[in-house]
Amino acid sequence: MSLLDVRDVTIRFGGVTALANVSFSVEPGEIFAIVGPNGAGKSTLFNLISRFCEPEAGEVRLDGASILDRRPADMASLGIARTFQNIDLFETSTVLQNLLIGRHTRRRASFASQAVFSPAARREEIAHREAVERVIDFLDLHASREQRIAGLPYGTRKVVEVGRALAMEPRIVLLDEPASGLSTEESRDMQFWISDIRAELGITILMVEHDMGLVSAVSDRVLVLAEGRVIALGTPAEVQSHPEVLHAFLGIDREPEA
Amino acid sequence: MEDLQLMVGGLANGCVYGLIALGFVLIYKATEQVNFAQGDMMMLGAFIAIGLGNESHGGLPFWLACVGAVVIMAAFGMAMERTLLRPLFGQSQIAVVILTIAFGFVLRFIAGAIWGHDPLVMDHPIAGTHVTFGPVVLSADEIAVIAVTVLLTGLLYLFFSRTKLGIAMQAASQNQLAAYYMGIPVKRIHGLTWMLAGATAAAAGILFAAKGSVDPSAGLLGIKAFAAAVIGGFGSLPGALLGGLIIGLVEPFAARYVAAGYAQIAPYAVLILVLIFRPHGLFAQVSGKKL
Amino acid sequence: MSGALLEVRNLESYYGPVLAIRGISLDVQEGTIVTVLGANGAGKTTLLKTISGVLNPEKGAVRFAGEAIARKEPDAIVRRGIVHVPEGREIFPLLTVAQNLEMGAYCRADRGIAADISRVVDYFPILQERMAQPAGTLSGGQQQMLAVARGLMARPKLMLLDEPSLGLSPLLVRGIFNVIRRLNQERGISVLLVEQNARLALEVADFGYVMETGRIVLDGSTEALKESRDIQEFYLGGHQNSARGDRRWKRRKSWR
Amino acid sequence: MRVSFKTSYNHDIRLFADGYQASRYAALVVLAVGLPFVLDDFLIGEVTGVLIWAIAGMGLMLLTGHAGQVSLGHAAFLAVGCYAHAILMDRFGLPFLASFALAGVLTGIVGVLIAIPVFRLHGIYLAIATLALSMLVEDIIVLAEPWTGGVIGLTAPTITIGGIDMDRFGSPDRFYWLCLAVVLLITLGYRNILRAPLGRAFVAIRDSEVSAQAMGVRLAWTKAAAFGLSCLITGWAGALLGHFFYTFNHEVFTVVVSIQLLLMIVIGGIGSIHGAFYGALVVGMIPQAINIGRDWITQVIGTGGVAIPGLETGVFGLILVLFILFEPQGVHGRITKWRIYFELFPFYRRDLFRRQRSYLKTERIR
Repeated sequence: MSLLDVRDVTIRFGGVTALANVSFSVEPGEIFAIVGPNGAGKSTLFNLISRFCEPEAGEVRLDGASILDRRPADMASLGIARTFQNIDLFETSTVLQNLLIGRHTRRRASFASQAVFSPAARREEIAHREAVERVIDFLDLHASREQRIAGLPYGTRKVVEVGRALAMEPRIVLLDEPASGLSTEESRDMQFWISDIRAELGITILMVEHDMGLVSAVSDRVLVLAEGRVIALGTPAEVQSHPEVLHAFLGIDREPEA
Repeated sequence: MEDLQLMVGGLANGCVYGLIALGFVLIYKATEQVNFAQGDMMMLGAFIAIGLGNESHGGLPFWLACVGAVVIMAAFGMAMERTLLRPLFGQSQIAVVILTIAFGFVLRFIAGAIWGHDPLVMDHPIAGTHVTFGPVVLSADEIAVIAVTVLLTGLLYLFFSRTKLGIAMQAASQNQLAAYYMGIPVKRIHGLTWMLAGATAAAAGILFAAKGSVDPSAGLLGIKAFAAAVIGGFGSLPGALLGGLIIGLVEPFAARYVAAGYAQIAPYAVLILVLIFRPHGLFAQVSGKKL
Repeated sequence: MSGALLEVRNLESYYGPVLAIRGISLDVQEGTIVTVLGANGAGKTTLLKTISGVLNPEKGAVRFAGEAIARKEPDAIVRRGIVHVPEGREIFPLLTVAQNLEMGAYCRADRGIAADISRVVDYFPILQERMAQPAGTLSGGQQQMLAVARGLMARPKLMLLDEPSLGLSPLLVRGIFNVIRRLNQERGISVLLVEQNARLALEVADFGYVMETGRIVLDGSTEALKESRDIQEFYLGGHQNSARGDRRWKRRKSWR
Repeated sequence: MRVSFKTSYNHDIRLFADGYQASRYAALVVLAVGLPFVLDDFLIGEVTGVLIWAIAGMGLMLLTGHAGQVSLGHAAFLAVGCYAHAILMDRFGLPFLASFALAGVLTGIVGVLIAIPVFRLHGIYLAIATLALSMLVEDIIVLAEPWTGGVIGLTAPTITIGGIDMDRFGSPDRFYWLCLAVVLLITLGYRNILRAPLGRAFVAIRDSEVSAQAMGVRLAWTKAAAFGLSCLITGWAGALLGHFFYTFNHEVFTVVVSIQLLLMIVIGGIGSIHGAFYGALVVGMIPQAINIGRDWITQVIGTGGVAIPGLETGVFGLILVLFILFEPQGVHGRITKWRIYFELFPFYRRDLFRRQRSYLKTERIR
């Protein structure tokens, strides 16, 4: 059974059709990329899966069970974490506190035991710290651990956002343009982290990304969207030779010269 | 027929609320600041008109006194922006809220020190004249209030939606940084906005004074007008007028059909109801964030 | 006096409490495209913001066409002919696309505004369909296009472009760089370009500077820069193969 | 400057950063406990008032400063706590401690009930809804005369705990200690919440509701918790306030009080527990300062008693205006700057606290 199954989804905003009859499924342990021109509906698809918007028709299943009746806050406990295209961190908090929020669904201490900060609450806090520290270690965020988000450079924020999603220990992580705005060096780091997230943490990855270099390097399968429709689905090599993809996404109308 | 009469009175009252609310919305739409002193500015405008025009005070001709009050309040609004708001440029909304609340206290004190705490009545040429429409008797000041309010709302609405300056004002409130990048002089626009708000407050004050008496605590009417602006959907000019009218109508009818004590609380009950069912008011100006 | 269109001399500027640029001097000659390369956090955005007056410099001078413009209000600087297209989709979300474009021409009083709107929309056809929509409802990439298009509406002498390709698909990235080149060639607009996509930036620009932690560490014509081994390694991804080993080395144990 | 090296995770979690900090607060508590031996009854009364306002300030600080939900109507919850406590003791004959605890809990429940319908409101809309609530409660107190005594009001019952009289006027020292104990307990609980998941969830919804949801923070639940806790604390402040005033009616809990509470936390420094205390201190002292100033003016001018109506609120407003213009970070911000100045002494740079130009974006996009 597929881990995540999107069936015949249609979404409209006002008069504009954002997604039309989109279907695909993601297998456990896969790195699944979604590419396409701007405004093709990629982010809408993410917002649908993380339940920030409602479909007009269609079905989204996680492990065979529909998630359409769930609210955004439920998705974390179902094991779906995400990052945002525009980076949406808790600006006034430190990196550490941001990652700790990622542990929110794993909290156990009761209201009262938090208020008196019982030994159990303390033990739990320390356990959360350890988990977060593993993420910090994984993403090499030591240098900015105690810094507030507001003063961090763009590249670091991008990594912190991935870290916040990983701190949740999710089953699937949705990465919305993880490498956009990163320098060549940073985006290479991101590329390795993405493959490590799967290899070392065993997390399935669904990502939207424009950088075809990165997409071909890490992903198993690629879904190409244009104007809300699926125009191709296959391995990176397959979709990159698809004529419609060449035209709509890469802007190449004839066979590439080389 | 009594209901109809109540309605007309309520509408006229509602127009004054609407005009004060218009001032709130004006400032919010153009600067994203919330001016809690708008009611007190209205009160000040009323006193200035009385101070200039009444026989016992300045003794100027009525129309001159009105124009004078509008001009003085416009200058006052601009001065307020320059001295109080500009230092807070870029600070959070809440700082401005607190500042204007506190400044309202100061204005009430100043007005009390100058004009005293006893209610004053404005002399005006149409005082006491009536027009009869069948069974309904309209006083001329009520008609004037309604006409001026509708006219002002319409003009401001056109100003914001049609003129380049109006659109620039909206742009400046939505994204100050981007407005600067486009060469919009954000600070000057803030000054202009407060000037407009001052003038609107003066107009509201004159109309308020035309209908009854004024004392320094009249500024507290601002809170009710605030409720009106929120009911209408903060940021919408026609909404402000509509909200004002709703509150103006709810008050007399609650007093008549529920109990006298309830006239005070009815507007707030309506406000809370509206907010529960339409969290951003009747003409919502809030939209979803792009993820 | 070098007589350049834009002269930045010994500029220092803070970003929050951090001294983000520490003594930068650079020139943009009239009619050229100049690019500034550098990692995230090197201070490139702070540099552009200081030039456009959104941030006040701590020290140093900025001259535009011979006139000192440092510490002027941003709107005064725009009226002199510098327009800054910021990174991060700074649009007016509740105004329509058309109104956004009109606001781009705020400082202009000529009659060519309507014609210019249709011209910039020509560059970005997708905006055409969305003219009456509030800009906040556009997708991220479309907002980016709108921001660039709006910048063009000011008919600037000098454009400061901050990451114009951020979040755009390869097709549009190429499109936007074509637009930049056309503007430069057809209308003689000078451009100061900050861009992570170093390959494209070096392709379109005439001259380049490399910034690291707030200082300029390298400059030269783009031909010369492309030849530089450092540039190839760090900005053009020249040593892809050894990168994995590099990174393993970078990951050290924490204090724990 | 002292640098503390962290050697365990516990280090970040514990209450005080180091022994020095812990000893400073211990000294403060010792000083506070010893105060009645130094001050006369009148001054102790004043300090007690400051403590009670500090409790109310903490209540609002939790909601506004940490969870980011602006309330302009917290006087309503003061009223609920105050009346509930008085009614529980008088009508139901509950002993002080039981009634006090229950009054807080009741207020908290009212807070949660209010939070449920208004949880979708943001910023200015929420502020106005709560302002309206405050006005409604004021009128409801008058209308509910059989329980609340209407415009005449109620008289606070006397406090005895374990046979010891603790009344405000009978034994101001003991009433002071009672209030101090409540303050300490609440402060401790507040600090604990802030370092636990709930406190982080509050800050998360303040900074970004969308992200908070994506991290699994339930908005409605968290906001209700913030309202509930905030009202619990405010209700306790209200209960003590009843004893402090001895007699009270609806005029004690007007909208002006709501506004004053908000002013208090802004002056103190929003987003910190310290701020609630500084704010209470400043707001508590202003009327005294105005009185002293008036006496002084009377002496200088030599006229018999200057009685200018509205002077107090006018001057109060003026002080606030000046505060916000010149000290927008509040007292807490100013004190932090001074402290860092001394700790870094020769190396202090002005630009550590420079105010760069900043720019706002619309809050109409959520």
